[in-house]
Amino acid sequence: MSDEAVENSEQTDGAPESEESAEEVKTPPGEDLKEVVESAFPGAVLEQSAYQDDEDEATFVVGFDAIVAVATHLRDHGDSHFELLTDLTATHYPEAENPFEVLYHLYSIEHNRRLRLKVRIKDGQSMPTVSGIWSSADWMEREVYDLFGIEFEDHPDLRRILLPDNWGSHPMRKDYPLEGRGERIYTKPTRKEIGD
Amino acid sequence: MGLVEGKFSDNFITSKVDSLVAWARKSALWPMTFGLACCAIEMMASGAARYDFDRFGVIFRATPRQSDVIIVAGTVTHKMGDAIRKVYDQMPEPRWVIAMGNCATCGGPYANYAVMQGVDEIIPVDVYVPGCPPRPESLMWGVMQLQKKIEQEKYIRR
Amino acid sequence: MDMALEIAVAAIKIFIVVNVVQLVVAYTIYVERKVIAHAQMRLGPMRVGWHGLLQPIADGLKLFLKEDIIPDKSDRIVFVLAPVMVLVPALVVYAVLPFSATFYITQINIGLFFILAISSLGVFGIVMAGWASNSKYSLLGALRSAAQMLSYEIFLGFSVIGPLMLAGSMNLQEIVHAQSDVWFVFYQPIAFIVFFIAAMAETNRAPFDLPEAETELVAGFHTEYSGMKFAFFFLAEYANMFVVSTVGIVLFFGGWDGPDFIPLPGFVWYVLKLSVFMFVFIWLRATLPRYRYDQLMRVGWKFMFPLVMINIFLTGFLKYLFL
Amino acid sequence: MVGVANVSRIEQQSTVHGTEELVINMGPQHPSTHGVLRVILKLDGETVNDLDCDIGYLHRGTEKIGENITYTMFIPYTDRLDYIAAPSNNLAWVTAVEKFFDWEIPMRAQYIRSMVGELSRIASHLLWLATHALDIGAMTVFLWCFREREMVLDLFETAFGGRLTVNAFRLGGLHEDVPDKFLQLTQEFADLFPSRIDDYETLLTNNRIWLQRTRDVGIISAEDAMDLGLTGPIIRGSGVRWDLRRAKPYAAYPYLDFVVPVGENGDIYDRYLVRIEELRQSTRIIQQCLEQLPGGPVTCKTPRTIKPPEGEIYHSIENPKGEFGFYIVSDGTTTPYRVRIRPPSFINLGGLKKLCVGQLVADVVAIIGSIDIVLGECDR
Repeated sequence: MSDEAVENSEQTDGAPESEESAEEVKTPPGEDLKEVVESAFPGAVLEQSAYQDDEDEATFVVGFDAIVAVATHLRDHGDSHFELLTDLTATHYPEAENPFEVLYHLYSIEHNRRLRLKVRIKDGQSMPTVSGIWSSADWMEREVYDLFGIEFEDHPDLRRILLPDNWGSHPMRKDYPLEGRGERIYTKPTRKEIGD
Repeated sequence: MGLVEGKFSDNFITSKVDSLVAWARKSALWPMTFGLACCAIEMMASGAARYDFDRFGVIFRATPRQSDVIIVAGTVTHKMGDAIRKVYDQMPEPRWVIAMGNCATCGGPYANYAVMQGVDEIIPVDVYVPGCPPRPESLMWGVMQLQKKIEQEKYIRR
Repeated sequence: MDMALEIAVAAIKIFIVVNVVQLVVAYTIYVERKVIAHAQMRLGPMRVGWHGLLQPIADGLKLFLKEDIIPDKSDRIVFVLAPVMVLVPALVVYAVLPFSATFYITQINIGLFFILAISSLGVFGIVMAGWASNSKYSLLGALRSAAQMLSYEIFLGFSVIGPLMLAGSMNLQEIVHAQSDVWFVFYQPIAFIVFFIAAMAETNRAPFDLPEAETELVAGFHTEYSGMKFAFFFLAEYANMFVVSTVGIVLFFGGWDGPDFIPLPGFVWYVLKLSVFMFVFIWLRATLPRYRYDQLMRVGWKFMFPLVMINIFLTGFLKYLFL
Repeated sequence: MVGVANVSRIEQQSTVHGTEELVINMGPQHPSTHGVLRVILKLDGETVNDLDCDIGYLHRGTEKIGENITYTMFIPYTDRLDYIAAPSNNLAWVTAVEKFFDWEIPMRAQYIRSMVGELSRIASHLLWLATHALDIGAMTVFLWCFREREMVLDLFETAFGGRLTVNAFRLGGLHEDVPDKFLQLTQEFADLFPSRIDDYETLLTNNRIWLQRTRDVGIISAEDAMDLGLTGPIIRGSGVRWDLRRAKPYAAYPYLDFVVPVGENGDIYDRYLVRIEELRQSTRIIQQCLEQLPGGPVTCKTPRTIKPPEGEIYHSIENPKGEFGFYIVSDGTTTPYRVRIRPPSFINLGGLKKLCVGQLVADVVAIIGSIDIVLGECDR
């Protein structure tokens, strides 16, 4: 194994894409990916941004009814090929019109680049699941449901994952206090319950 | 022990018997492998070559039925609380509890919704070992502290 | 009068054997802890007595004084009987073990057969323990144990046939006498290898300690046992080690008989050989990983069974030609 | 043996032949689940038909805490995520927060960060090897690995004062320069360690029992691994040559020469070989760091209060267990608005079902060991 490993690694070695990004300073990051999406679904990318024009921070805001189609397209299209769903999470902005942002961090091993998809939804609105596209979304969507209370339609097994089943609230929402609301104040079991 | 426990007056013979019982119990403290978080790694290190808990006759048992002391090593969450209580109830008497680390002692740095603020909310603790996580030496100190406590207990004397 | 004297002598012998041997067995546990500790660059028990010499006594006393839990949902009678069923066969076998030319409890013509028959009863205790505990880990451990011990019983039984054919007797004393020139291990190396592997499996020692595989089944069939009942299981395991080691010594290494040029009493030879056997058992535990259940069965039926059959055939053939 | 009754979703079913499947509850207190993982197994004989993971027994609300304290105060909490390789987590957090700024981190600090990061990788892989071997029953490897792990922990102690949770790095560099003794001891360790790796390999690599227990068990193809989002040594064991130290270099990795090992079949044995090779490569990196270590300051000039500009970043590094990342939303104040930890163990554990179904119950233990989870970051 090791001999082959040495050969292959020398081929894939090399400096990170510093030269390419220096040439195309003018175009915002992720423009080519936007074209990939727009070619199939015109108008699907509602907003586009990137923190400090960093290539890795390219962000698209997508409508919640388009997310499954866009994600499938991004995974399968040869120019994007995001075969890894690195992370799926959410953020709560209580003051905003659409208080929940569901975030998809995609990564392409082939092209070595990242993309962030964002979907903004209302409180109580349910999201379509992407667990049919990436199996890894299964647990991450359960976690978002557990901590934020966002439901995912057609999820194969949507239930709490980190907190006990009977917890009753969603702690990562901004209106939830850090110390909790006293969901689990432990009471000593009676002797009968112990079976003594 | 139930029949003779605490039935006899304090004299030479009973105190010798008591000290023999205490010696046996403190020399063969078998803790349960009950690692919860970071402290569990230091607990494993205590059992490994450099610190070698076996010197004190301390060997880790996997089942609560055969262990004498439960070292609660790590953060106790509310979800885990029920399981800890259940394990403690499964242990045969006499049994002791060492709360290892700040989390098991008082919640440690995690003052939030998910973490129980100290394992003594659900089970009685004999020795608290401070540290985040405690070094293996600290855990040994805790075990020796427990041995001292066992020595002072009365078994058949009133 | 003679009858009474005989009974008295036998009683004294039984008392000595059971107590001394049990003490030795208890100290085997201590030796095991020490040897494994040193294999792992540790010290092992050091604080309880000089170099931890009182450790087994403290362990035993503590277990004796421990609360004895009988789980609520268990089958009480079977649960209590199981440890007895495991320990008693292991002790009964001592009746025919020859510790030296003169010191043994009794001598019967079918000694070896007796050992095989009685020691295989132990598996009933294990199955009973697993079933009565009403715990799934215990049940799985017991089932594994039953399958393992029953199949390895067969190889153990077949592997001793080779030496038996050479000795022409099942009397353990006569088997030893038959080896006064050459130990059978030189005539029967294949039989010895199969015997040794089967013996390890019979006693549930590593790498065949599946029934009590700590990392899979917590503690296997004795998960729910505490206090003295657990100590019974523990003692029985080491007593069984003692028995199979003795059988191995008798069948393959000339028992209490040593080479003539070193004049040592038979008992000393026996103890020396036993120590070597026990050490190898412990050494293997410190070294080898554990087999998986199906692999254990495969090794047994596909490799050891044909081997031992070929051995019997060869032994018979060669004996017919040359003796 | 121990469990909370109301959680199980797997219910007993009768098959056509009237036999019942056996439902076994492993954990949360079980010797080989590496912490407080609970696995509910549905067995047919000893074959696993279905399995359900119940995690969250160590959910400590770290993300919520992160929203309430400053950027600097969060560094010790990252120690306690993947507590086996604490400096790696520190590195992930400080490099993530530094992404908000355009600080010039001094090269000496970068090299020391890489070096300590690799030391923590060694510590983590050693603990993995120890427990994995113990799960399969090889007890001696456990103690040998702990011997070397103690040496690594000693190095941490010399440099940062702590053994396990070291709080090694600060925003903008290091707290202070490492003592010379640390460099000297690290050199000694790096010289000694390769021979110790040979020792472990003597015990395991060609051991027949080890081969039988690990070869062709728990196989996962590269496609499935990507679909499940697996990262780290698992995906490399399946033959995907992908390492964030190469793909998105950070700290001093652009200047260091190392090989990213990959496996072929994606079974437990390949993952074992990959990690063993990573141990060797880590030693190589440490040697290079020691050779190339420049002088100079170890911290850049940072403001007194860390106030990143508004925005959101995602930054991840190659932890011993896989991709370990932080998604941070800053609202321009001293505390983050949202901290999201991208835990490798959590997502790798999601693949357990795929790996285990159809295998024997004894293999489940070996497979859990080969995934190399740590519940601290899995449950956060």
